Amino acid sequence: QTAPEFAADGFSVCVDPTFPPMEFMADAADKDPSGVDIDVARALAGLWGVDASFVSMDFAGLLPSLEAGRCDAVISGTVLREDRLKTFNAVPYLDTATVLIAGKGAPAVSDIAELAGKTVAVQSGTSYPGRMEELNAELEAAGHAPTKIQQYPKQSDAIQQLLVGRAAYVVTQDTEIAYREMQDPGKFDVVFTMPAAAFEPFSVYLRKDDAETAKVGEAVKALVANGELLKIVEKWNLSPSQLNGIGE
Amino acid sequence: MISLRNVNKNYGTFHALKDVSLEIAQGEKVVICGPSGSGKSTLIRCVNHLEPHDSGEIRLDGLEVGAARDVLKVRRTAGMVFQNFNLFPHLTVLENCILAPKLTGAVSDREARKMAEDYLARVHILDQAWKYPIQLSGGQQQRVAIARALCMKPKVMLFDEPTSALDPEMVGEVLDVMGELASEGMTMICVTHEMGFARKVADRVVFMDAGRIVEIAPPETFFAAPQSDRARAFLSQISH
Amino acid sequence: MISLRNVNKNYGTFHALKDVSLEIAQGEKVVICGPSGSGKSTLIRCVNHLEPHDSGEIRLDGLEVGAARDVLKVRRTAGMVFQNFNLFPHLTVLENCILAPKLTGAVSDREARKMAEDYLARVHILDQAWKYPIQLSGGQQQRVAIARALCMKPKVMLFDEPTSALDPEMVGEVLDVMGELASEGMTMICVTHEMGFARKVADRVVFMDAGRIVEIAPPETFFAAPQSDRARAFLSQISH
Amino acid sequence: MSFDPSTFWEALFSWPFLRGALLTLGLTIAAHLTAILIALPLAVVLNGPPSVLRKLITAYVGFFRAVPTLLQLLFVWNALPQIFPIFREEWFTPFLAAWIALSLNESAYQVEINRSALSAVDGGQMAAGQAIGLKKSHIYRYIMLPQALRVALPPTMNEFITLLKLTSLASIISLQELMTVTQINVARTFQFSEYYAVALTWYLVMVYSLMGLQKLVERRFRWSSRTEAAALAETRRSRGW
Amino acid sequence: MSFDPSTFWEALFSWPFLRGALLTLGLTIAAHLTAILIALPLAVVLNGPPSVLRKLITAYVGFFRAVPTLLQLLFVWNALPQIFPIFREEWFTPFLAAWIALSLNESAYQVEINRSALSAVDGGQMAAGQAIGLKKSHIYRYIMLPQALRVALPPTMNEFITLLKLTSLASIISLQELMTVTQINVARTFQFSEYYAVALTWYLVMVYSLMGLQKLVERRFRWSSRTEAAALAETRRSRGW
Ligand SMILES: Nc1ncnc2c1ncn2[C@@H]1O[C@H](COP(=O)(O)OP(=O)(O)OP(=O)(O)O)[C@@H](O)[C@H]1O
Ligand SMILES: Nc1ncnc2c1ncn2[C@@H]1O[C@H](COP(=O)(O)OP(=O)(O)OP(=O)(O)O)[C@@H](O)[C@H]1O
Ligand SMILES: [Mg+2]
Ligand SMILES: [Mg+2]
Repeated sequence: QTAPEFAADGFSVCVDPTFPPMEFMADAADKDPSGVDIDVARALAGLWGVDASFVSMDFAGLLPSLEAGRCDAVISGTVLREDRLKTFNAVPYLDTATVLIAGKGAPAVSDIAELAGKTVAVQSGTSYPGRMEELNAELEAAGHAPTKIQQYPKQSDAIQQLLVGRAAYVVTQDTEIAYREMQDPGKFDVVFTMPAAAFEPFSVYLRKDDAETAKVGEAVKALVANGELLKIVEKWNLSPSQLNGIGE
Repeated sequence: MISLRNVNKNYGTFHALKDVSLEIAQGEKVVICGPSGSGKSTLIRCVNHLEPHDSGEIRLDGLEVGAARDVLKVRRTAGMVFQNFNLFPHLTVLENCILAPKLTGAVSDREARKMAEDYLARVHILDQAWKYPIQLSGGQQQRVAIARALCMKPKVMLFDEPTSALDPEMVGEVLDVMGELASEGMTMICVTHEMGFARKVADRVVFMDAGRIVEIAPPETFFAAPQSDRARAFLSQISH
Repeated sequence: MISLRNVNKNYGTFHALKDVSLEIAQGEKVVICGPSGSGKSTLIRCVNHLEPHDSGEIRLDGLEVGAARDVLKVRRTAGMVFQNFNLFPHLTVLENCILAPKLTGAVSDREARKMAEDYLARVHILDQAWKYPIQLSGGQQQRVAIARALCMKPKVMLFDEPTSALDPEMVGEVLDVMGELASEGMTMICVTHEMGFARKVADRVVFMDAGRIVEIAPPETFFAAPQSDRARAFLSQISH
Repeated sequence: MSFDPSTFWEALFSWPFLRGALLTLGLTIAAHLTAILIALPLAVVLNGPPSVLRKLITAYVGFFRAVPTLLQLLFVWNALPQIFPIFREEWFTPFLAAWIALSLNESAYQVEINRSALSAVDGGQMAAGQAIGLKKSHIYRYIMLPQALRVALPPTMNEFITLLKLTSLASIISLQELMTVTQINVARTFQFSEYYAVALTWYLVMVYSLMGLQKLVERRFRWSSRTEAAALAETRRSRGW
Repeated sequence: MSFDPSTFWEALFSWPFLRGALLTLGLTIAAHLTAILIALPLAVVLNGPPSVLRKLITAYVGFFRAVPTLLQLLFVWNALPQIFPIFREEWFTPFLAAWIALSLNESAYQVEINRSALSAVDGGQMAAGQAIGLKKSHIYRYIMLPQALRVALPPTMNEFITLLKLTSLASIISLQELMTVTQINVARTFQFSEYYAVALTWYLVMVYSLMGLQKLVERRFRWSSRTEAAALAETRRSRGW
C-alpha cells in the first residue's frame, strides 16, 4: 500500500466527538475519542505504517480546519452527498440507514399515513430534514397532513425532545440507535426505516486531490478485503450488511 | 410660615446643625450669614426637605416637612436657588424654566412659556433663552437658576448665595428683583453676604456659626451692635 | 510677563473676545472687572491656553501661548483658580493639592505634602485635609482650589472670582493671602468684583464689556473718575 | 481557498437567508426592548438607598448573568411546558420562547448599564428636580434618564450587537435565524466560505446601519460639550424643536 | 426529568470539568485584559477632537463587533497560518489563537464602554488637569480614568461575563473549555440535567465571586456620594492609605 503524501508523517483526523458510536468521548477523562470512525482511522494509519492522531472540535470547525491543512481528513460521521463533492473529495467506508425512533414500546410504523401530523425532531445540517420533506410530499400526495419538522443543532438536542415529550419521533442513524441499545437497553425503539433514495454511506472527506483520494480508496478496499472493517463493525454492534457496496 | 424647632442634622459623625430653632412669619425676609461651613446651606436644604433632618420639627406653610405625603407640596411651596446653580444641562435655558410649570400642570404651555420669558427678561437673560447651560458664563447661569425657581410661583423663596457669581451691576439688578418679590409679600430666606441687601430688605439677620444660630437681630441692630463676640469678630472683617 | 496682542476668540458664531491687547509686567497685579458675560473668564482661560485663541498673539514669561511644544511650560508658569473650582472629586483635599507637585517631579513627596499642608493652613482648611470635595461647603471648596493652584509654585496666578463663594470673613483672609503673594512679587490677574481688594492691591484695573477692553486705569483713577460711559454706569451700581 | 461567487450571490438574497436575517433582527429588537423595559425600574431601585428589594435585584442580576443563555433557552422551551401545561400548546412557538428567555437574560445586563449611567448623572440634578417640586417619576423621565441615556447608549449598543449574535443560540430550540441557516447550508454543501460570507455581509449591514443610527442620536447629546453645544442650540432654534 | 446526584457530584470535581472551568476563566481573563489595554488608547482618541484616526477607529469598532466571533476564531486559527507561515508552528496553540481572536473582538466592545465612561467625566476635570500643568498621559492616568472607571465598571463586568460564555465558541478551534466538556458528556450519556447542572454551578461560582469583587471595588467610589463619602474618608484616614 502506498501511503498518501499527507500521511507521510502521521495521519491526523478532525472529529466532532458528540456523535456516538461514530466518535465520542467514552470517558470524560479520556484524551482521545473512541468510536467507529476512530477505529477506521487507526486501521487506515496502520495500513500506511504511521500513527493516527485526532483533533476534537465543534462541527463547524471541521471543514475550515481540513481546508487549512490543520488535519489530513475529516472522518466524523459525515455521509456522502452529491453537493458536498464540489468542495471536497469523499471515500465511503460504511453504509448507513436513517431511521425513526420513538420511546420504548411505541408501535412500529407500518404505513407512513400513521406519521401524519406528528411532530418529528431532526438534527439540522444533516440530510434528515430533506428526507423528511420528501416524506411529507408523499403524505400530502396521499391526502394526509404532513409531519411537523423541528430542527435542532445536535442529535442530542433532538433526542431530548423525545424525552421531553414534545416530539413523537426523532430521525437518527441506525448506528446511533445501535449504540444506545448497547449502552442503555430499553429506552428507544426503531419504529421506521426511511426509504433510501440514494447510496449515502459514511465517508472520509479529503481535500480536492484526486490522486491522493484514490490512494485512500485503495486503502479502504484493502481493509474490506482483510476483514478489519468487519471486525470494527462487529465491535460496535452494527450489522455486517452495512459493508455492502463499500470498497467498490 | 416657616418654623424650625430644635432641628439637628448630622453628616455621618459631623454635627452640621445643632438645635436650630427659628420662626419666620408670612412675608418676612430673613438673611442668613455666617462663616464658611457654618451650616447655612444645610439649613435651607432642610427647609424644603432636600436633606432630611435627624431630629426636631420643621413646618412650612402649615405642612410638616419630612412627612412623606406632603413632600411634593413642601417643595412646590418653596422655590430654591442653589449655590452651584444645578441647571439641567440637557435643556435650553427656556426649557429649564418651563419644565416644572409644565409638568406640575399648574398652567398651560403657553402661559408657562410667557411667564418664563418674563422672568428671564427680568434677570436680563432673555436673549440667551435658546442656549444650553454649558454655553453660559457663571453669572448667566446663576440668573437662569433664579428665573427657574421663580417660574414655580412659590410662596417662599430660599436663596443660597444668589449673587455670588454676579458682577456688582448684576448684583444690583438681581437684588432689585428680590426686593420687588419682597415687596409683593413673598417670604424669603436668603443666604448672602451682601450686607447692603441685608440692610435694605431684610427684616431680620440670622447669624450662624459651627451649626448653631448664634444671634438673630434686625439688621440695624446686628450691623451696628452685634451682641455676640463671634458676630463682632465676623463683622469686623467686612470693612476689610 | 504677560502680553496679549489683538487677541480674538469665537465660540461658534459668538465673538467672545474682540481685539484684546494687554501688557502686564513682572510682579504686576491686574484686576479684571466687567459685567457678566463680558469675556473675563474667557480672557484668562486663553492666557494659559485652556481655550485656544483664534487670532492675535499671547505671550507668557517669554513663551508663546499656543505653540504646541510650550503648552506644558505655559501652564506650569500660570496657576489658575476656576470660577467653579473643578476640584478632583476622587481625591481627598490633600491629594488634590499634592497631585501636580508630585507628578511634575519638582519636589519630593515629603516636601510636596509639607507645602500642601502649609497652603491649606493658610486658607484655614487644613483640618479638612482628609475630606473629599463632595463633603465640603462651597466656600471650603473654593479655598482648596486656591491652595491647589498655589502648590504649583507658579510665577503667575490667574484667579477667576476667587472669593465668590466666601463669606466676608474668609474673603478677608483669602485676600490677605493674595496680598502676601502680591508682596512676594507674584504676577497676578484676578477677575473679581471686590472693589476693596482692587483698591488695595491692584496696580491696574481692566474693565471689560461685550468682549472688549473698554478701559485700563490705576484703581484710584478708575474708581474715582472712570473715563468711559459704560464703566461709569457699571460703577454707579456698586454703591447700590 | 475556493470561493464560488455565484453561490454567494444566490444565497445572499435567497429567502432562507433573508428570513434568517429578519428573524435575527426581529428577535433582537423585541428581546432588547423588553429587556430595557424590565431593566429601567430595577436600575432606578439599585441607584437608590440600600433595601431588601435592592438585594433581591442584585441576586436576580447575578443569576441571569451567570446562567448560560443556552440553558435559559432550554429551560423555557423544555422545562416550562412540563411545569405549566399551558406552554405545551401550539401558540408557544420557538420565537416566543426565545423572546422570553433572551429578554430575561438581557435585562440583567441592561440593569447594570442603566445603573452605572444613572450614577454618572451629577447628584445635584436629582436635588434640583426635587427642589422644583417634581414627582420622582417625572424627575427620572425628564431629568435623570435623558442625561443617563448619553452614557448608557454606547454600552447598550454593545449589548444589542451581542444579542444579535446570541440569537443564534436559539437554534437549540429550533429557531432558524441567520447563523443557523448558514450552518445548515455549510453542513449540507461543505461550501463554508461562501455561506459564511453571506452571514458576514448581513451582520455587517445590520451593525453599520445601527452605528449610523447611534451617531444620529448622539448628535442630540452635544449639549454636554463646550465646543459643540452652540451648534445644537442653533439647530434647535432654527427648527423650532 | 431524572437527576442522578452521584453523577453530578462526581463530575463537579472531576479533572475535565475543573480543567474546562479553569481554561474558561484563564482565557477570559487573558483576553479581557488584553482587550482593555487595546481599548484604552483608542477610547482616549475617540473622546478627543474629530480626526482621520478617529474615523479609522470607528471602522475598527464596527468591523470587529459585526464579524461573528466564530469567524474571527476560524480566521485566526485556520487562515492566519496560510498567510504567515510563522503561525504554523507548534507554539501557536488553540489557546493562543483564541486569545488573539477574543482580545481583538472584545476590544471593539470595550472601546465603546471606555469612550462613554470618559465622556461622562465632567468637562472641567480635563481643564483642571491642564491648568495644573499635567501632561496628557498624567491627566488620563490620574484624573480621567479613575473617575471613568466608576462608570465603566458595571458594563465592563457585563462584558467579562459575556466573554466567559463566549469562550465556548473556541471549541470550534478544538479548545475544550467548560461548555464543550459539558456537551461532550451530554452526547455520550444523555444525562442532560446532571452535566448542565455542573456547568451551571461553575458559572454561578465564577459570576458571583466576580460580583463580590466588583462590590469591593465600588466601595472605593464612595467619594461620589454625598452620604457615603464621609465613610470612605474615615477608612482612608484610619488606614493611612
Ligand atoms: N456630605 C457631607 N459629609 C460630611 N460633611 C459635610 C457634608 N456636607 C456638608 N458637610 C459639612 O457640613 C458643614 C456645613 O456645610 P454647609 O454647606 O451647610 O456650609 P455653609 O454654611 O453653606 O458654607 P459656605 O458658606 O461655604 O457655603 C461644612 O463643614 C461641611 O464640611
Ligand atoms: N461654549 C460657548 N458657546 C457659546 N457661547 C459661549 C460659550 N462659552 C462662553 N460663551 C459666551 O461667551 C461670553 C463670555 O463668557 P465668559 O465666561 O468669559 O464671561 P464672564 O465675563 O466670565 O462672565 P461671568 O462674570 O458671568 O463669569 C458669554 O456671553 C457666554 O455666553
Ligand atoms: Mg453653602
Ligand atoms: Mg466668568
